[in-house]
Amino acid sequence: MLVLLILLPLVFGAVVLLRPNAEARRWALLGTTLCLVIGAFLLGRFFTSEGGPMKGVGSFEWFPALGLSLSVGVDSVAVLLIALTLLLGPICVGASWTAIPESRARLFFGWLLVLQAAMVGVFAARDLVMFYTCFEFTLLPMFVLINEFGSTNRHKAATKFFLYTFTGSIIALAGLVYTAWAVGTRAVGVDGFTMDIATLTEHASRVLSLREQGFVLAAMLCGFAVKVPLFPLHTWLPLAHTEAPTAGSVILAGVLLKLGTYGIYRFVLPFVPVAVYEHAPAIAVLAIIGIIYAGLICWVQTDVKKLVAYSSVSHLGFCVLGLFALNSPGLTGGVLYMINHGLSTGALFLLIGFMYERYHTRDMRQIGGLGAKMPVWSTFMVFFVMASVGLPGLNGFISEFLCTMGAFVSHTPWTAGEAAQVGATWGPLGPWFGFAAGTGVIVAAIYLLTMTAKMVWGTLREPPDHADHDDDGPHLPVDLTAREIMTLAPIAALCVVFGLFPTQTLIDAVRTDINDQVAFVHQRVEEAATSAGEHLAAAEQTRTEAPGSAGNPAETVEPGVTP
Amino acid sequence: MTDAVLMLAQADFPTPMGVLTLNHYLFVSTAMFALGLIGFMTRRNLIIMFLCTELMFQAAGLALIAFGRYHLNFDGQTFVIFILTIAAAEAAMALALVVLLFRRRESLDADLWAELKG
Amino acid sequence: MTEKLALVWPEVWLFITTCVVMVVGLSPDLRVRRLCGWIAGIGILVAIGAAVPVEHAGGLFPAITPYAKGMIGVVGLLLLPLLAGTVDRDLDAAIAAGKARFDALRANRAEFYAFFLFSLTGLMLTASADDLIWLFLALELTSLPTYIMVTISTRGTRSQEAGVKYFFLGALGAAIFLYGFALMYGATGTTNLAEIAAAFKAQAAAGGINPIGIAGVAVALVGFCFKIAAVPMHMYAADVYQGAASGVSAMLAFVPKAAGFLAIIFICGTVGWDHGPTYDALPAPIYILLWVIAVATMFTGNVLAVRQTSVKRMLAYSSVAHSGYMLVGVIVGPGPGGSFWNNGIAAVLFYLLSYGITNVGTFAVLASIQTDSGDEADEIADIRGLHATRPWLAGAMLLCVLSLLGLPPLVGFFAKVGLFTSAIAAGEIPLVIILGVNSAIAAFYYLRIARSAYLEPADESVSTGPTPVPQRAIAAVLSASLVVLLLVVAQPIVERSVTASGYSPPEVGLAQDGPAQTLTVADE
Amino acid sequence: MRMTTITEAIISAALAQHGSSGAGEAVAAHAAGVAEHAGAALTSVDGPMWLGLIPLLPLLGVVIIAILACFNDKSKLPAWISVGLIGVSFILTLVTYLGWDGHSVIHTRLWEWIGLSWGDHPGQTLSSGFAFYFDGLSLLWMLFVTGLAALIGLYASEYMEHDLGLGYCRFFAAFCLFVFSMSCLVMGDNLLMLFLGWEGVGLCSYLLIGYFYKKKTAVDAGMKAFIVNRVGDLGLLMGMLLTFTTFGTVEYDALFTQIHAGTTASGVPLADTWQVWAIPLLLMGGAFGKSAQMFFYVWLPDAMEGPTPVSALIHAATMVTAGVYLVARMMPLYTADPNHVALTAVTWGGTITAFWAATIAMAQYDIKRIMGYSTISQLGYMFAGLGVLATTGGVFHVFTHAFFKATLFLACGAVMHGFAGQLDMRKLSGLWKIPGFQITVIAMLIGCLNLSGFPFTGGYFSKDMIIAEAFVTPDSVIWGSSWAGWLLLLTAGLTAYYTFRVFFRVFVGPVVYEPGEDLHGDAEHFHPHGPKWAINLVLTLLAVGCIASAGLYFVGGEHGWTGGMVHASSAVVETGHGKHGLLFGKNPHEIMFYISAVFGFGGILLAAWFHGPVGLAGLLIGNRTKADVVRMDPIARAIRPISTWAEHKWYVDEFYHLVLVTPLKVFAYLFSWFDKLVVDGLVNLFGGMPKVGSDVIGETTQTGVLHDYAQRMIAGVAVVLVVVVLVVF
Repeated sequence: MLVLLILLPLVFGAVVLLRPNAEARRWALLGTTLCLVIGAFLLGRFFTSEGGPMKGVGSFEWFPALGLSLSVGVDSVAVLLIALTLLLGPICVGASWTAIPESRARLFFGWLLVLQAAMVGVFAARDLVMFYTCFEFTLLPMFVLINEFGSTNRHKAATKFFLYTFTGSIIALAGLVYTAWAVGTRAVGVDGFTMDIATLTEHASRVLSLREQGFVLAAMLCGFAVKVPLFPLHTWLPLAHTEAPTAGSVILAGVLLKLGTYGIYRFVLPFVPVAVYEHAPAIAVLAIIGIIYAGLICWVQTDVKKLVAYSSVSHLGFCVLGLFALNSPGLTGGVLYMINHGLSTGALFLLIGFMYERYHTRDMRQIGGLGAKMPVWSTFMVFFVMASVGLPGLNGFISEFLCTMGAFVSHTPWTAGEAAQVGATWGPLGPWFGFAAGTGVIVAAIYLLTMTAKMVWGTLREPPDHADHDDDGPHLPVDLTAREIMTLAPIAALCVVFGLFPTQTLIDAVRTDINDQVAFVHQRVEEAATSAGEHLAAAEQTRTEAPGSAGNPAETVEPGVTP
Repeated sequence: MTDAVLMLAQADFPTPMGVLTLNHYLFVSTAMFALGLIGFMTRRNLIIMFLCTELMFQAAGLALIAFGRYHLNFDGQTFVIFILTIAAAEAAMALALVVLLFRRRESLDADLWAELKG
Repeated sequence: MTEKLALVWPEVWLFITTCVVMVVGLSPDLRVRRLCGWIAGIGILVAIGAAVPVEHAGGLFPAITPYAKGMIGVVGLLLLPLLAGTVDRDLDAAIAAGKARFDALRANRAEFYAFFLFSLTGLMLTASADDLIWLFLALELTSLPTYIMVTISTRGTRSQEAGVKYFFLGALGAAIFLYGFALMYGATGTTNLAEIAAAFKAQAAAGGINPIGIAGVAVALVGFCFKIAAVPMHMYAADVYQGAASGVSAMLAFVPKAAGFLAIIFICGTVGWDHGPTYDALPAPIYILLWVIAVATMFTGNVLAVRQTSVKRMLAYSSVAHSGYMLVGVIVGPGPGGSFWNNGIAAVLFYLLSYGITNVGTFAVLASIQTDSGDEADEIADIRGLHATRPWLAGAMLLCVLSLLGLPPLVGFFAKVGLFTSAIAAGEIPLVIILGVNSAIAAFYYLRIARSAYLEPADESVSTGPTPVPQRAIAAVLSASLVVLLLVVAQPIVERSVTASGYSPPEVGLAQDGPAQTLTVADE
Repeated sequence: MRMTTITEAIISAALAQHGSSGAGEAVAAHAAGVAEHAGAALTSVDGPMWLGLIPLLPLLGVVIIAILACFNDKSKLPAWISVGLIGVSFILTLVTYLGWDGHSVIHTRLWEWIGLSWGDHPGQTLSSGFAFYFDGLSLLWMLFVTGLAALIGLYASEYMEHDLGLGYCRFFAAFCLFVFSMSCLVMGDNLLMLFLGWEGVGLCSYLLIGYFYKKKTAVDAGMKAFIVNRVGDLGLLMGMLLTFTTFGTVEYDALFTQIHAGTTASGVPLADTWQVWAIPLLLMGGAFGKSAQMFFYVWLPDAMEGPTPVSALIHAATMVTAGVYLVARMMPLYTADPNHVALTAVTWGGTITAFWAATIAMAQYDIKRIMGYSTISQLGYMFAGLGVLATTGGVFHVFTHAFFKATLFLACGAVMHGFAGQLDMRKLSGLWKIPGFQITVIAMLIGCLNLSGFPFTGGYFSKDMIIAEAFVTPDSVIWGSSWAGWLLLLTAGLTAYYTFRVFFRVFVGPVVYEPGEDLHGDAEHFHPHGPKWAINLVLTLLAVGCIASAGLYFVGGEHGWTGGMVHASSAVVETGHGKHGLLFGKNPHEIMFYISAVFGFGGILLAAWFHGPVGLAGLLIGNRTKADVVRMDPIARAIRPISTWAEHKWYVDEFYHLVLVTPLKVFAYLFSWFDKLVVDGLVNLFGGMPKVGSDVIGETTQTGVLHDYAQRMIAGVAVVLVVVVLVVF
């Protein structure tokens, strides 16, 4: 089933590339929709079937010499991200229906499908090399999409995107391979070199010394933090987003950035928990700087797409913060953030794309006040801006809240000496992190509302040469077409559903897996603290001496992960 | 046993020079090699340059023979025979090449051929 | 005698083919002359057939020959169609048009194929070399024909310039490694590689390898740098590749490189990878030497490629860089053996195959395109918009270039992963990082090629003519499909490369009888 | 004489509502308790699911109106749908209230909204249902929220009729959404639900302030409201998180149980923790933001850019009281702190704001803005009331204020509607003589009397409760509470002055008018048009409501009906300071009726003196003959700096711009440049290095000359040999 989801887009991609241009978008729509249907079925089966944490498992020994097998399987986090990817598939096709000239449709839609296959592959991989393969391979289709279908500065943007992320990923590969090597040579009970993620996860943190963990963490972050992107490694993103075609931006924001956070969730946390625990404050500080810094930059942008691009940097700061809080709310928030950011920011990019298709400019000094001319567009805009701002009742809030909460309740020495906090959890951050991240909420309101004020409200401003453009390409009505609304409506519906029923739809789905993950990380850090590491032990000492820590999950490690 | 033979042989190595002889041979060989290198670097005439490479080949040959004698085996000499053969083959090729080039440029100056660069 | 001969059956077959080709090529009948290529192909196939069953050849790397010769044969087979039509096309056209008559003296076709086969023979001989003399002869046999091939590959002055540079610098390089051989012989008293290894081992056990021996190995390795186009002997590469016809360039990028790496592996094998503080590295001087060369080569090659506008020069410098990558594997050595992921030599052998095939693909695409001036494509502008005129070639270019870049899931990536894992297993983290950074630099120019060929619209001014020789396009597509196909069969190939990299260092006891215990030159 | 008797009768009846008829007894009653804590635990009962309809019906309205908008409906249907659905909500609320036993909490849980559990221990589950919590407090709030919303919706149906079509739909969609959000805020059963409503009302406020989105000032005002609110929300959010960390829950029930027990969930005495003052302070930040207190007040005057029904409903009656609700709701937490840090802050924050805003209101000319500042000021009263532990007073003031301020706003709106947006009191006069405005004038008068605390109006009783309690509560409990009381009294006088300044200038006197900027036509032939039935009906109903709200003081048990409601909620404070503050040696409750009346009359008389028109019946002290010539002018000129500053709101906006907005913007630009030049510059530098290196190495080494190559190769060999020699030897 999972394999089908990887192969099907590839097959359709090949079909699109081989069939005439005129048929390309129809084939693409068919392919993505088919995948979506299968994906929906898969999702249903995932949550109804019994079994271990990994489902849909399939494996094929491909290249055992490198420990490589084509093995797939998903846990709840991965399956949700796959669902997101599949959902964005038809939406992207729909959004590009008229934006892509038919003469080049083949190239566009073909690579779009290939990209989808790669993205599903990343989330479905249970093998490190397969993960990495798909992870890296996403670069190529995206490169093609940006390079060919972007706007003026597209070559530079595409090259920068490719090179920047490629460089980071190679260093990440070194870190991942190092881990695999360490497990292969040192772990008891591991038969030779393996790239099986489950095996690596089980042993990595035990076989890597503290020093090595630091290096591996740094190496992995080189790849994943660039992808996220974490300040100060973010500068490729505004450029790439600005220049990318609409569908490209949607995929980029919706899924590609999530590859970084997913990598952090899947590899960084469980592979090198001790180093993560040690360095989490530093990383969290970077994330918070990113939240505020990028937010303020957004405020003074004139290019609306760049604004939204920088807002991704800001938003993803929350996600990283949540993940590095190392507690259940934080991780849940981080995972939910991946989904929700994908939806709301993806939708914002769609909207900007639709606007761009009509006006051929993204400069907010030239265009604005569209509320009067494009009411439907404006309504959606305000809606998704609100989802992005983190308005409770819409999807953005729940993740932002949980991330902030994760950072806030994450245990630190400053709470340790005090009267114990019953709601505090084990973790490396603390209330100040939550507070600092919270200020980001204000900044988000500032820049997103400024954008809305310029784009939606005010008197109508149109570029002076707007009329000249009307004759190229298919003529579009003033406001959104039914097709365009069809691409936005499902996202909007999901925003509301996830906003009002987050527990039923998302949190319950990922809860077990995330609690296991948290317990795992916690247990491994405790283990390291008791067995080795002088100063960590000392830090833990003060923690355990604090009265009333009985409520902490230290004592309630899930039995499942106890070796 | 072999050690004794070896000592004997080395002691007898071309008589007036004694045990240090090998070093002298090697010195000559190195000097030849260096001369070849220097010549190759400094001379612009293609034929002279080729001769310099030959000089280096033969420097190696000399060293091989000296070592062969030192070790009392024939591997070195054998090697030299092959080197001579190869040198001959190279010489043939070099001549052909030089002729070809000369016909094209009416000159043997190696540095005239500098169209390809960067 | 016959056992020894059994090892060189492939070479024998190749030699026989060479003779046949030389004769057949003199036929006045064009159709017969055209058989040359087919015969050469059959000869190579037979050679592969003869090479594969050989199991154990003795020496330091007893099992290397089947893999190495198989690889040489396969890449040779791919090179063959690419080389088709390199020479004599004008002549044939003139004859066909009735403007000229066939003249055996002026026809080069037979010689050209013969030289190619000779070179392959030399390469195969290199693979089975167990003696310095043999190695020297084999290397020269590999190189000498290529000098001529470069010179005659086109009628322009450029290939002559390439020829002169290649020949003279090649001779210099050969002299250098020959001198290194002499010193090695001097230090050990034998030319047999295994015996040299034994002697070195004994010396090492007795307190250190003879400095002359070390110097010899070092000088020989530097000499080999010419073959693999590594720093400091890399300068010729770009000029020669650009000057020669694309087919010959492709051959130059593989045949001497393979020979060089085989030689380097053998020579390193004599000192062994059991030195250093933890007894798992080359002796310090050699290690430092190779380390510096590897790093310098990677950076120089990639950096120099960035500014090029000529695709051939770009590929030449990239070939330099790839040598640097592979040197990492050599530095790592065979490791504990038995598995691929910690075996640097196996990684190098696999990399050579992957690089050889991919490389043929890129050059074949260039060779398949004729610019308006009648030359083969060279400038990056010449391949711009290829996807519109010749989508298959554009696709082949894309695949090959991306494989060279190391983009998963193409074979180049897995080859690089082999280097990565083995280097990490050996603790060479800095090298791994440098390798990674260099891959990123390489992406600069590979992307430019890919973009030009696959994405950019064709310039109005550049209209590419029809493919001059259809076989070349076939070579291109074949290579590109192998780049993908190799993924499917990667496992068996990798297993073979692991077997091939089996390194059997001599026992120290064996070396006690060696004659070279008392060399005291340095002491006096 | 008869007048005096009635007055005494009412006052003694009022005093009876304090549960004591004489000063001595009052003192005794207050001295009786030793411990002071809030809200004894109430029994809880499960409510029926249909209670969920109260918020969900307006939400349904949003959906229906959205559908109507899709069909480009140009009728008044959206208004009828809104009014109808909100009306049903009101009726449901009323039914709930009638069915409520008066002392228990009704819980209705629709679904789990945010539920996350990572262990079985306390504090390892974050649970917040989409659930409702009905006690006296929320019922009281819900009654006037839904009631007023229905009425104001009706008013708006006429008021917004110039904008039929998409704008009309947009207005009523946001209106319904507001009611939904406000219901969630008030009825929510946990802090997160409150936050849901909290942000939701913020959104609606944003949308409705910016309703006239083509007007830049309106858009900016909306943004300002949202952003300033967000700053406060940060406090609320942090307070919520700290609540969770301390108590392991955000649900009211569990929270209050723990607070009553006096320990945190981990068993530490609550009074010893720092959280006990930190949490209320943080929550106060949120409350002050939403209710425009202290530093946060700046958004509310600007919010008057919105349509008047919005100002009436959101920015006067309901939304802005959310902060008061929050503090009242969390009263147990506030009183748990033995030092009353947060309560003191609330008291003084409220008092200062009350005074501050009143001074600004005195100098404004835009009548709607005056009402805006007056709202801020009155909210200050409510907070001061909560701060001095007069929860009932605060809440009662919320209730009365909701009615009279809505009345005032709607009356202003009627004026605005009739005079094409004219709001400048210098350009309007004598409205009572213009046909069609009589009901408006009467409603306005009733509202003004309430606001200025005219005896026996609702505003009079509720304000008195607050001020009296400020004197009752000893200074040792709330620092400087009697001083706050004096300041509040002074402010009461100011309030009366500025209120009647408006009334005397605009509604009575000679008829003068000029149309406002919304005029579409010829100014020469402008005729004001009086409100039609919907507006008049609503004004009438509200005026009646104003009067009726005073009566609520006398029904029910102790402290009136409101007292009863508050007693059946978490907001109840069982004061037992041990010491009862006195004013002039008397029970403040008793004499406050007189003192505040004096201040109120004083203010009104001053207003009449300065602004009253000639011949105003009964008050023959005015002399205004034109719209804009008043006795105040020479005085204002004499104190020009002060009056100018007051007119410009003491330049607080400018100050914020200078201190907050500009630096932030500077940072934004700096960051933007930094990002471009340094962060990206470094990347480009590294990215450019290969190219530069390529050129350098290429030019210098790849010369194409054979000899150069040879030399370099040989040099390379030499280097290698030297290195080897160095290493070996």
